[in-house]
Amino acid sequence: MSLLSDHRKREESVTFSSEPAGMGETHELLTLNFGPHHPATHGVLRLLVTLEGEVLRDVKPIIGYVHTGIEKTAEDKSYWKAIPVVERMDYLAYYFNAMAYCGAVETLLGLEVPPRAQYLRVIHLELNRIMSHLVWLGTSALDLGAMSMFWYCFRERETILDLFEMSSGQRMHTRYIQIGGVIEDIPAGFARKLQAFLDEMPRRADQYADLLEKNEILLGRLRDTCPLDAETLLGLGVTGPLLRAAGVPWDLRKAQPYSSYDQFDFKIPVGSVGDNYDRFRVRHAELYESVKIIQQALNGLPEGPHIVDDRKVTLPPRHELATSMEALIHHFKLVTEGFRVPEGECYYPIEGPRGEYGCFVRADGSAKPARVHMRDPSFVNLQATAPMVKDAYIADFIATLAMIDPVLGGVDR
Amino acid sequence: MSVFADVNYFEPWWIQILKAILIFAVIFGVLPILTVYERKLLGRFQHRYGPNRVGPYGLMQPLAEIVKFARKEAFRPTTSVGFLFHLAPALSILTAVGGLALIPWGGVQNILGTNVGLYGIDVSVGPLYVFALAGISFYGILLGGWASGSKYSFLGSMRAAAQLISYEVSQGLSLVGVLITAQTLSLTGIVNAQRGMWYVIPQLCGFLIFMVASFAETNRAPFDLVEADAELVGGYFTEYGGTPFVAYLFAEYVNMMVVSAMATTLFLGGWLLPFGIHPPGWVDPFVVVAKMMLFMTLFIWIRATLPRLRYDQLMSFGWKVLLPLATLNLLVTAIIVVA
Amino acid sequence: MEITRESATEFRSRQMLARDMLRSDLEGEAFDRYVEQAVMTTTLDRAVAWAQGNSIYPLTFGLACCAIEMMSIVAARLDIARFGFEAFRASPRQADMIILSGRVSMKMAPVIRRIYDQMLEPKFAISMGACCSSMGVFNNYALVPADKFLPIDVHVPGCPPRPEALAHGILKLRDKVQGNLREGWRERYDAVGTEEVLPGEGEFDVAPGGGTPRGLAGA
Amino acid sequence: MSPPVAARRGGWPVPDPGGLEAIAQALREADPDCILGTTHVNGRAEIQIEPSRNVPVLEWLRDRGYTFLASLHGVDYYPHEPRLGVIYELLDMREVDRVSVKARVSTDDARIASVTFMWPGADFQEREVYDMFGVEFEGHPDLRRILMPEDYEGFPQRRDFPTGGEPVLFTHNETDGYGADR
Repeated sequence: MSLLSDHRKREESVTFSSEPAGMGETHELLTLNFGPHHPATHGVLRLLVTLEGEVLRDVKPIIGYVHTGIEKTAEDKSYWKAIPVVERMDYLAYYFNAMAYCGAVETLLGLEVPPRAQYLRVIHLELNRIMSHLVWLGTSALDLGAMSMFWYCFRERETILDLFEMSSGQRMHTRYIQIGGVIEDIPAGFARKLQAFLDEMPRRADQYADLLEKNEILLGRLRDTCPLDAETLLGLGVTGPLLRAAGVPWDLRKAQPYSSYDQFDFKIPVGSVGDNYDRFRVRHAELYESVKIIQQALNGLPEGPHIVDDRKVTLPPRHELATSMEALIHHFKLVTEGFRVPEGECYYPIEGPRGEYGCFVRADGSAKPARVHMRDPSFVNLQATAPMVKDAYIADFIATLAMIDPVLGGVDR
Repeated sequence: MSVFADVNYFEPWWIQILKAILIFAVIFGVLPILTVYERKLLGRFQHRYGPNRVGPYGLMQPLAEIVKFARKEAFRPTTSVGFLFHLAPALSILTAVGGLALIPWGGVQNILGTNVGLYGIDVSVGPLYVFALAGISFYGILLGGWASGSKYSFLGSMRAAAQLISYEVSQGLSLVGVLITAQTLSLTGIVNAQRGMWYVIPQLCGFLIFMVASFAETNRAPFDLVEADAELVGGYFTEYGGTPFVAYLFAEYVNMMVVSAMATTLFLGGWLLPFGIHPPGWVDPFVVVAKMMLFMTLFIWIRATLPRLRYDQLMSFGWKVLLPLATLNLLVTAIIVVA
Repeated sequence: MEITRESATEFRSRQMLARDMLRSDLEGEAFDRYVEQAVMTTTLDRAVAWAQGNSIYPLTFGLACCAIEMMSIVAARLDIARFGFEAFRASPRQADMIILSGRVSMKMAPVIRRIYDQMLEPKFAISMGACCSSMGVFNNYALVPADKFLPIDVHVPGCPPRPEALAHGILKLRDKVQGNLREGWRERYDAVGTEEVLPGEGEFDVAPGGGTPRGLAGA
Repeated sequence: MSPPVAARRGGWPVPDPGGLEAIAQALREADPDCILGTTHVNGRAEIQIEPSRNVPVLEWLRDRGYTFLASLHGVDYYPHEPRLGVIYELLDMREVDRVSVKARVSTDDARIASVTFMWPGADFQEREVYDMFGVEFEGHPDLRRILMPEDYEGFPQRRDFPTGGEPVLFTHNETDGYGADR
């Protein structure tokens, strides 16, 4: 009882910094709870909002409603069994989660990933980026009231999920990226289907632009709403499209290329003002760039193994199990105990659809990671909500939240 | 001065009652089909089928929903304001239904030797009557939002108050042009005045203003701020479930029908057909319904396409664009008619 | 999920009543009551059940990964609107069904319970995915299984379940609401009416795969 | 065992061992006690610092160009002492250069100065470290639990905290324990 009331007391004691000018006796601020169950919070985000009429004076994000303890669970699994767990953090960017984690472990092991695996990773990462942006586009258009966009975006998303299913057997949380490479080479027919998608996607993206960007209402709602300058964003640790919309061309794919991103020719879309319209445009332009990257990766897909040929780390091919005793021993050892990773720490950052996904892995020499931490961009970017939406209308606040595109699974982990 | 328009025939009282019942029954038979129509059409806009499993072509879908809602638990939030909470949806639906009485479905017909007007009543102040009802129906929304005792409902009803008042002015002004040209306030009179030319041509500006304002008046996209899903959960009916919720939904659809009928009557020549085609009298209601469906489809099309306006955009559009335009339209029409 | 059956005595009394009716032994008030019970109410109830089952409005409520797949069931490929479950309502007052799509944390559980309490009867709950059915891979300090705080009607397995699986779950719920629940394996193996009796203490000596557990032997 | 950095494809630049030493040396000159050591392994340049001096060190590094705090997270080094570690991943966006700063505190006196005044983005991350490891950040504007419920007790991501969880209900254990009396 005392504990609970204490907690309630503290919750009530949350103060709001802003005191609107000229407040007389007749003025009253309205405190509103957005969420955890609210259609526009993209999950279970809770926002304590102070309103003066339609204008929003202060907002406090309260998070943790889908805290799953994934980092703790990952400490309980051996290195390669932690991949599916880690993938479930940011559930719209599962390839990125797996890539950051595998990259960190590979760095600790000193593995060199074969070029074909790197290219396959790039193909899937970029497909995942398109998929994530499509979900973002659909849901934020829904938040803005343009309901049909949702169906159009999910139509293309299903095509991508079909490709994922083809290469890995799952729609979501595919566990395709492995430590040392990818689990399987792409099946026959994958390239053809992918090519069909790549031919289709830019046309579809054009259609989205026709529907949304030529619409006066939408332009009026996005232009010059809730801008935030680059300096504040950098101080808040914001990365990804939000930062690029403010004019900072910071993209880890260019800045510190990983997984052979340096071999592809692509551009980084950059905004100028940093308002909602720029955020929208940057993400929309990224759809085209990702298609370009996939096209190049598909055309230049090198021959070779799809996973590192190190029996201590990767499972031996299935056919070897019947003939080779050694392979059987390795298989048994890997499946039961897993491989050991020499002591050390690593922070492996990559550029995801929402910003910098950085996986910190600490190895203590055993077969299980001693600490897995994901620096999730949604978590950090969410802090920019309050400075962005201060003194905006409720509708702009919803639009901004959609443009920030937080994935609550990534925020709470 | 008589309230009723000058009619040159006498209707027995039982025909009045019969007509009332008939209009009521037909409209409430058509309404559910309209919801299915909206859902199926929306589905087609969105690359899917829409309801097609419950009954033939999904036509039983609304029946299932009505029965379901009717059987829902009766309920009132503890913070709500007693009887107002129950009164509000009733007010909403009653005023909406009241508007139906005005719709002229056809001219005066000779049925079995009696002269019968194919409309509920023909008032000499037709448009005013409709506006009066629309004004009252807004209380249904305001009271409902306020009496719910929920902040989201409250915000929704506040928006409704501002929105409905500001767009009703433009809507009213856009009609005056028509009234001046027709020089009558009787709706049948206005239709008959359009025998030469439908008012949509001389009063195009007025027509457009009327349509935009009608979208706002009926709280349909892109003016659905009042019930904006993404912002206010459900707006003024957030706390309503079961039958009162259905009442609100039906009120919205009936309002859509009334507005479509008004647009048909005032601008599209009611039951008249172009090119001098004069079908027999019993076709008239079908012509009106066909023209109304045109507007309904427009309502749905707009809903599938356009994003929602923001509150301040809505206000500035209403006061800074629509109202001056409507006034200008009125002045120009007045000058032309007088000159 | 528990399947409720009427008790044997109740069934027997109804059987006797029906026999009396056929022999035209029932007269007067008893006959009226019988007709009311047997014909009127059942027909009405069935009509209402049909209506309730065919228009289940889900609540717009997403928790985690499964929420994305939940959104996919309204999408073009698996258009759940065909069956009339299209209208996702954001307000719990207007929704009939809550889909727990994802992992339920300890912080979220009271909130979900409150949302469920705000829904109006009759209401249903679907637990989607492994996390909220059994906590799946994340069996740790942060999560609660949904069964602990909500009466769940249908569990949909998967991590996350395919949209098809969820649609199947919703259709199962529809069947359940309408009273014509297909009983899965019982029907398949012609074992309708049997009960699964759990082995008591010391009854594990029957090997799980080796023979029929004692409870099922009477089927 | 540690691989040569150059062999890693797609690595990112960090100060080379010499550069790292130079940074450490410069820091030592500014404040003799602040640096406990440096590590340069696996392509990771790490400076271990005295936890009480974290603010001056980070300020110095920020002025040197490491202006972006990419990540702030906690680690539990159980059973080694001092057990808890707070790691700042700093990034120089112009030179594209990463350096990690690690401050280790013991569980008995788990407190360290907050850096929210330098990087407002550290707000949530410090709260997370407090929530999960129990490190108190002095000077943090609003140090409360962030992910766990506010009335939760314990710091779940410490290594000695049990993973916890519910016994999963199967048919064979339905009759005993939780759920038996349902």
